[in-house]
Amino acid sequence: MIALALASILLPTVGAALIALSPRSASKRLGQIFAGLATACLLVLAYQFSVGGKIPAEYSVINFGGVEILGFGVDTVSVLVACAVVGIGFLISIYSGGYLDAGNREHPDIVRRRYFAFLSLFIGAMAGLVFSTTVIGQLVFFEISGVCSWALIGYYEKPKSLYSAAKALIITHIASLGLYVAASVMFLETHTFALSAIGGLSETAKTIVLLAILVAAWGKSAQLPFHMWLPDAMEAPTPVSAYLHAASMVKVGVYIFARALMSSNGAPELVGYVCTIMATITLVYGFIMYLPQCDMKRLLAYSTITQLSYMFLGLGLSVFGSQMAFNGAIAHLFNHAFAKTLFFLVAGALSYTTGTRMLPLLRGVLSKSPLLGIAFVVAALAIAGVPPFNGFFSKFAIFAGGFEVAQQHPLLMVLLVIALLESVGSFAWFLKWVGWTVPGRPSEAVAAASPVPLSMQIVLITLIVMAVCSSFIAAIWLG
Amino acid sequence: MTPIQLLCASLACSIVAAFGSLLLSRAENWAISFAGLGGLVAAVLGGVAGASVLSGAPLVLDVAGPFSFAHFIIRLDALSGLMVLVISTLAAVASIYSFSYVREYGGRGVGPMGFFFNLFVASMVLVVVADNAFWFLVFFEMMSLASYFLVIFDQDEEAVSAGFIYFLVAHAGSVAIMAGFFLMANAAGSLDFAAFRATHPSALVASIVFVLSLLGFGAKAGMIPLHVWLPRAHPAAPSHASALMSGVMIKIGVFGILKVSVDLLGGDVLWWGIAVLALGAISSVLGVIYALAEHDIKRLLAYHSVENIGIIMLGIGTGMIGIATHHPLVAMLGMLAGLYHLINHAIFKGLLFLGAGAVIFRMHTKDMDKMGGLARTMPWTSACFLVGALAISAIPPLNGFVSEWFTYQALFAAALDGTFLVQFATPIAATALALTGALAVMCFVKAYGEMFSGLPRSKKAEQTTEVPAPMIIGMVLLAAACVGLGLAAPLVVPVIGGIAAAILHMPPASFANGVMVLPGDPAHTLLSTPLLAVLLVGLATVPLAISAAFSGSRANRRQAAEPWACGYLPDAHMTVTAHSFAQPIRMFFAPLYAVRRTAAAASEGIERQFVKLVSLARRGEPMLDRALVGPSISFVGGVGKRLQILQSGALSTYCLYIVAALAILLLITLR
Amino acid sequence: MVASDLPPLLLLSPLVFALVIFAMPTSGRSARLIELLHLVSIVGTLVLALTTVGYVLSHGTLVTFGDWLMVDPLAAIFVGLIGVVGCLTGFYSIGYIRHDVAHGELTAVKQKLYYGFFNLFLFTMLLVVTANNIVMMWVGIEATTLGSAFLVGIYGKGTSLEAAWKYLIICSVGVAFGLYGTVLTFANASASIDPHQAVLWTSILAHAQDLDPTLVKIAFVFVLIGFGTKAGIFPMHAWLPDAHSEAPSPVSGLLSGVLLKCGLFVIIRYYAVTMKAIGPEFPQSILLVLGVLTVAVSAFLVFVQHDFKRKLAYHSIEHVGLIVIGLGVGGPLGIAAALLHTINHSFTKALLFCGSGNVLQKYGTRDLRSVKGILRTAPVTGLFIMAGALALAGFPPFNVFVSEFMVFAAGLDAGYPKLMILVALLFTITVAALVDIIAHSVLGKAPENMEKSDSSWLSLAPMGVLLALIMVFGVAMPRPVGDILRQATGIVMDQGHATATATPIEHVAAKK
Amino acid sequence: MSGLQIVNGLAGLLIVTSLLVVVARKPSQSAKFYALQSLVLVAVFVALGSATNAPQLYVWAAVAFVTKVVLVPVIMARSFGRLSDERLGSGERISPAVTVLLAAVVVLLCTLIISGVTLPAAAGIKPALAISLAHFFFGLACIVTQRNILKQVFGYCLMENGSHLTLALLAGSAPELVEIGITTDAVFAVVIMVILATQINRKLATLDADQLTTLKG
Repeated sequence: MIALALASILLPTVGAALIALSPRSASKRLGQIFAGLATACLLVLAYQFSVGGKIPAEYSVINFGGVEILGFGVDTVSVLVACAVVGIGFLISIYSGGYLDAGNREHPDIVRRRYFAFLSLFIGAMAGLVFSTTVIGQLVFFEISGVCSWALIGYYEKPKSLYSAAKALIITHIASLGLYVAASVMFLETHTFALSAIGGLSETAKTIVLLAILVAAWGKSAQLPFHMWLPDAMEAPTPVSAYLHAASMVKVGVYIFARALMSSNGAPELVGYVCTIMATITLVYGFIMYLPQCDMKRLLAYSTITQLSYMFLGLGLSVFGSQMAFNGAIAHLFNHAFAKTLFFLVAGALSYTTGTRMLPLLRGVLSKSPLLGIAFVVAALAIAGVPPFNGFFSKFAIFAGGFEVAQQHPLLMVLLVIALLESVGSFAWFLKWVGWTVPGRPSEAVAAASPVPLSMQIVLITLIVMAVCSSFIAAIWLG
Repeated sequence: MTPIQLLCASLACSIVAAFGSLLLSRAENWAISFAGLGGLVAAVLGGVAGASVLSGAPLVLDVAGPFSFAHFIIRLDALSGLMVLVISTLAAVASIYSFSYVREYGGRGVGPMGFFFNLFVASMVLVVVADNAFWFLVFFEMMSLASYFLVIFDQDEEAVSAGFIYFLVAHAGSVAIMAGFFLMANAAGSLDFAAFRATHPSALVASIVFVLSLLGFGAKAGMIPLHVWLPRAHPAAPSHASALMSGVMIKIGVFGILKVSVDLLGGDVLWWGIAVLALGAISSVLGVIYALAEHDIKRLLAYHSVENIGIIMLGIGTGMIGIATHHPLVAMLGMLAGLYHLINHAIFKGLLFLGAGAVIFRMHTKDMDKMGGLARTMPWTSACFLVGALAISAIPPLNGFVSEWFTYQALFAAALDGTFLVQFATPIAATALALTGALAVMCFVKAYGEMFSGLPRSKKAEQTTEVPAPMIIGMVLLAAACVGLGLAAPLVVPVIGGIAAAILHMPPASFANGVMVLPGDPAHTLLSTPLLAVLLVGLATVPLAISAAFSGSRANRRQAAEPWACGYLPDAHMTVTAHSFAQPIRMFFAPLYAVRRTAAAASEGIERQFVKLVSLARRGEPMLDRALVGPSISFVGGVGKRLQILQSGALSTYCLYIVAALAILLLITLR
Repeated sequence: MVASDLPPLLLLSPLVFALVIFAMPTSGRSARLIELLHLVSIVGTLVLALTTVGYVLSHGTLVTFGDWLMVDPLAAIFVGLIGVVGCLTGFYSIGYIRHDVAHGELTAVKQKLYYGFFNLFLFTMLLVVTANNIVMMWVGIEATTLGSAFLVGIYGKGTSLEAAWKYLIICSVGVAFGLYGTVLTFANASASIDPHQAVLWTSILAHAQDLDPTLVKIAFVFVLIGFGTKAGIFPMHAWLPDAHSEAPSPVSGLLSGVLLKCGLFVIIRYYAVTMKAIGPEFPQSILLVLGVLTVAVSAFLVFVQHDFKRKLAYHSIEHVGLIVIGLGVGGPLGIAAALLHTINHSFTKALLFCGSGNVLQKYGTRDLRSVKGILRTAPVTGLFIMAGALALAGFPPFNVFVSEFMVFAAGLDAGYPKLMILVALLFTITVAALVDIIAHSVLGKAPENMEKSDSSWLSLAPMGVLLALIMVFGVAMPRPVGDILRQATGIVMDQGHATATATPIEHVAAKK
Repeated sequence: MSGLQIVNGLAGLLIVTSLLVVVARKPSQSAKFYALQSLVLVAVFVALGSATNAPQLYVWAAVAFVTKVVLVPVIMARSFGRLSDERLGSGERISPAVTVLLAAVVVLLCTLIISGVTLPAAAGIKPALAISLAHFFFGLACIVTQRNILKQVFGYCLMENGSHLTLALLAGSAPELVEIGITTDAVFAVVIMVILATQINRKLATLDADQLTTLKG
């Protein structure tokens, strides 16, 4: 199994190198092929893993002087998340093939090698991060993903996008100091970088390590006070936003924190309080910031911020002893990846066909392009948490888990109520835009839209299906 | 087949119909037929399933499902069986009706309509049979979702905005319900309703759960003040869907209140009953008053739904008072009244919506002021609508009368003995019911008169023709049901009484021909609708017979001439319009209408605050950015620029730096 | 040949070649011959250097020439560095100088002098790092100034002469302070041991406990100021941006990559003595303060600078600051981190300076505001600069990340969490600055009339090798490097080669 | 008068000669004064050698004589004569009187500092040591206060002489090879400085250090 996991990390990386070396015209195909291969590897891995009874396994890859520097671990959570991030990476590669061409109304483009090279590298880095069992490994892939994201956000090379890219990089880099601290403290206390050692730390050290990781996680997952890079990162090409800022990179934060909690053997309550309180504050802030947004992608960016807050809320609640909240957070990570990717890709398809992504200009999408209309509705409802779409199921678990532990902690009850209100609020807001955008007579921009390329259609349909199925997959997988 | 299997088959049918319709959406006629037929079969199967458990032990199906925290459990007991039966009945009729009616929507997506319609029915059925909080919520939301798409089907501004409010209120309600369920689950340690039933949470938690579910389900039921969505959403949906929404879906709200407060929580807190009673009274009175002021037929019907929900809640509330005060008679009577009215309202409101739909099918307008004289062109529709109108106006011997009569009985029974609070509340409620009944009559006199009698007030009204057979069949079936449920009350009452008893965990009461005998005073509960019918028919036919017998001699002296209208020929403009008809009432109840204005003003105020919040957010969004990122960059740049002065380019300065560094370090060292 | 001949041979080889090159006639035809000689010399130096390092690694310290020359593991690191970076920048020089000669920026005479001085410069640096005699060390340092001053001013333009002048004067003045430190140490030591031994670093270290503490302190301050000038520690750094920006790019690479480290090397030698004599507290606190100051000042200066090479020069100052912080933090981890960072920074900075050379020749300017779209006009150079900048910014999987992380960890270990976070934030500023280079110069719209053509393979090949080294050191550092780092740390800590196995250094020093 | 007193006295003479070097009008004059000073230095070495009975100091003296009294002044005199910058004027930032005062202050300060030193090797030669240090700093002051780059070269030479003296006083026992290395360095340094100064004068037509400030920031 380790071979497959390694393959899923190395294949895209090799792909990136090949893309950099081969002519521009081949970059598209190469990117898609390698992402596809990695996905295939992971699917086989997932199959073998579940057939083998889902027994977690760890493998050291690089050791030095008896200390594990880099190791990869296969367990239920990592396989699930890896399948999502790599699989979506593959979908995005396909979509990008259609999106980045001269027919794009918003950003006509010839595909530069840079795009697929960094995208491939990013996929590899994400897989690496997901499977990594050492803090150092996480830190390394964390930073690599940061660089790739920087390169991809600034892809269009406009001053604004370059500025946004630098901002994203710097802010996440500052936050990554948390991971530096965590790794250092861990190493100095235990002489190992293995995540599993967190459980053996003294209470104080554990608190420091977890809080430090939490800070890094906030940075990557765009939580207050590090959130400001994400809305600006919408300068990226839309498939990139979909992948990095919905499915994968922003999840890194949640994921590393989840991993730390998993191996912490019971985290101090302080960590739980910090995590939940900040999550709630971000939740409210993100919601308020929905209101003035007209740019669809910016709206989605804020929505991503709040959805990530739900995950942090779940993780924070799990500190108080709720396994259900933890599973909910992981499932939400998985579900949200599909739903938000779909939503971003709809935004991308809209700007591809109409040349704008300003919501006020987009009306009557359904009659012009039923697929986009349906996808829009599905994505919005999934994000808003309406069954049978996936968002509901994981949010439900988070809340259920929360109420489970809130009885003993009145403050948590308050936070949960705020979160519930927020969920109603964001539901209202998305419903409003669904009502505005999807039904009715097409607006000028929409009426003049060009058709959606086939590759993009296929990806959208796949994601619509996943937006319904993913929660069941996650639920079955996580047990 | 066991009822559970029947139910599953019914659900499967619904889903097949739904997806079939979607897949066939290119071939519209096929889609319509497939959706209708599938819906009909599903409804019949479901109806049989529901009917077969009305008097029997609960049946439970427990499937693990993918979610570890919640098993997928179906529980078919008397109450849910009743609900399934009601849903199925109306769904069957609506399916029949849809064969013709949906053609109206040709080219506008009949495939998806069939999809959502069938999904809507299936999710309603699942809501009532789900026996796990999680799945309950899932289906509750799916029900809202499916109906949301039906509401916005016209895709115009009004429909979309109505749909928005509808779905928002429903979702907010479901969140409240969810919170309540979570609190329960905490006490019970599981999300299964079976576990809920077995636990007794503390009084505070129980009350919080009750309030949350009252809010949540009340919103769904359209009880005042959570009714705002109802008069907008129901008119917007296609009529066969409106019939289901008004006829059944809002009942699920009532069902939920009943389920949570009585079935799950035991319901032995007095103020719960009083609260339900009070809200019911308010809903019924205000509902009918608002209905009076409408001239849009579907809005009018929608407000009547608010009214009737109020009436049902009066019954349920009384029943809850009975439970809390340990008066089995009151409890039983209240439940009986509530459930009976629930069924009845489903039938006649479905009928009325279908009737209205039929009219709209031909008229393409919902404005009653533009109709008139349709009785001549659309006799069947007119007749059915009349039956419905009479039923909703509680005219004996139709079904509405029976259930309202039981409601009165329950209220009086409760008023007879009990605490002061009960003795104070129930008479007021009874008065409210009386007022409601009177105004309802007036309202339907107006509605029927406006639409079907008099002269046509528009060209279209003159040119109307009767609607196609499937629609008529649907309406006739329901009209027959109205009559049947009225006349057959003695047969129906024991069944419903049995359900009420099952809810209350009491032994089924014994019933004799029209007389319900309970441990109480039988004099209060004497009712025989067949007798009433005979009397009423007699009252009408005896004078007619007399007149017929003696009129033969005068017939040939009869002259036909234009009616006298102060010298003018009567024309359509002279007819009383919906507006003018209601004018006295509007004057009389001006303060109550003012409530609506205040509410509107308040909502405007909220909207202003919201706009402020938006602009605040707009200004606030870049603020953090400006406060953190910008200053940091300019700080770094500024410091850098200042530090550049150090690098002045002058060699002697550089040498001095070295000397200074040495001096300082030496000073530190030798300190 | 015996092993003890290695160090003298190592020293002689570049010196002899330098003299031969100087002696060559200057005609058009001899240019190729001179290049060949140069090539033989640098390759020879590389081979000899690596042989020496290999010997030291397998057999331990190499002492020869009456104990005046010594290559211990600590020196071996620097010998290797000079060999590798010297060879690569020397190789890069061939293409670079050819281009300049072809464009009339340099004459044939200057070309000859360039190669001569280049080898001389290598010789002087080797002299510094192989010296055991502390006065010889000083002489070597002073000689590096003399050897490289001409290289800095080789273009003969106003600015380059000015830079050379400042470089010469300031370093001479600064290093003169170093002489005081040296003399004080010698006088101090000769009070207790034989004068002929007192001049040797090894014997001073051996008798460090007998030294007068006050004088040791004063001497350390003088040494720090004196050799710190050479190393570019704030506030003695003032010459550095001028010299590095005006020198030919390969020389800049050598200056930044190796010369600064030679200054640091001498400081490390005295640091070891001082620690042993009076304990670590005094030298470490001074180093820490200076290091943090250096990082703090240079971080801001990097940010506002628009001249490509000046920016890189300030960046070197910052990294020297980090190395000094590593030393100041102390402990096995801190010192190992500092040494590793020395190596890593050399490779990275050499790569970037070579890249800046390509850019300069392509665009004719170093002003980053007017350099755009390198990736389009010169893709390979662009790629190298991109990778180099990212490496320098401390991103994995490149090498600088590893040593930066180690310094950080060492700082936390030593109980300076706030300071370390401050430093890390300051480094974030430079991350911004480096990313800015990529964003605005490597990417962006290329000038209209510029054709797409990269530098010759002569220039690109050494850069490729450097990048490969950067990657190797980042991903899988060779085991021998880890060993030698550990041994060198042991020397600085004066624990001999018997470093306790349980210390974190064993694990971290050779991370990956 | 003991040998050491002679050493101390001669060292005092160094300050006087260095003042002459600094305040001299023309660089070529300065070169002559520098030769004179170096001669004094040689004398100090000889005196020190005889006083401490250190024969190797005679070698030092010989080497210093060849390089500092003959070689360097000749090189400087020959090349500086050709360099000129009319606009520069005297190139002083401070007047000669103040320079003298500065020298006095530096000597005083260094005496104070050295009085605190407890090195056994420095027992009898503290005044000389103080002066050598003062000499060093005075050379530094010359670099700082003189705008003429040629004077800056002299400043460097003065510093070098100061440190040379210190070396002799404190490390007279060090091997000769060391001394040769240091002297060679000094000679090469001066040579390179002269070449650079010549190039600057040729290229920029100035000798003014204040004109050399294009590189900044």
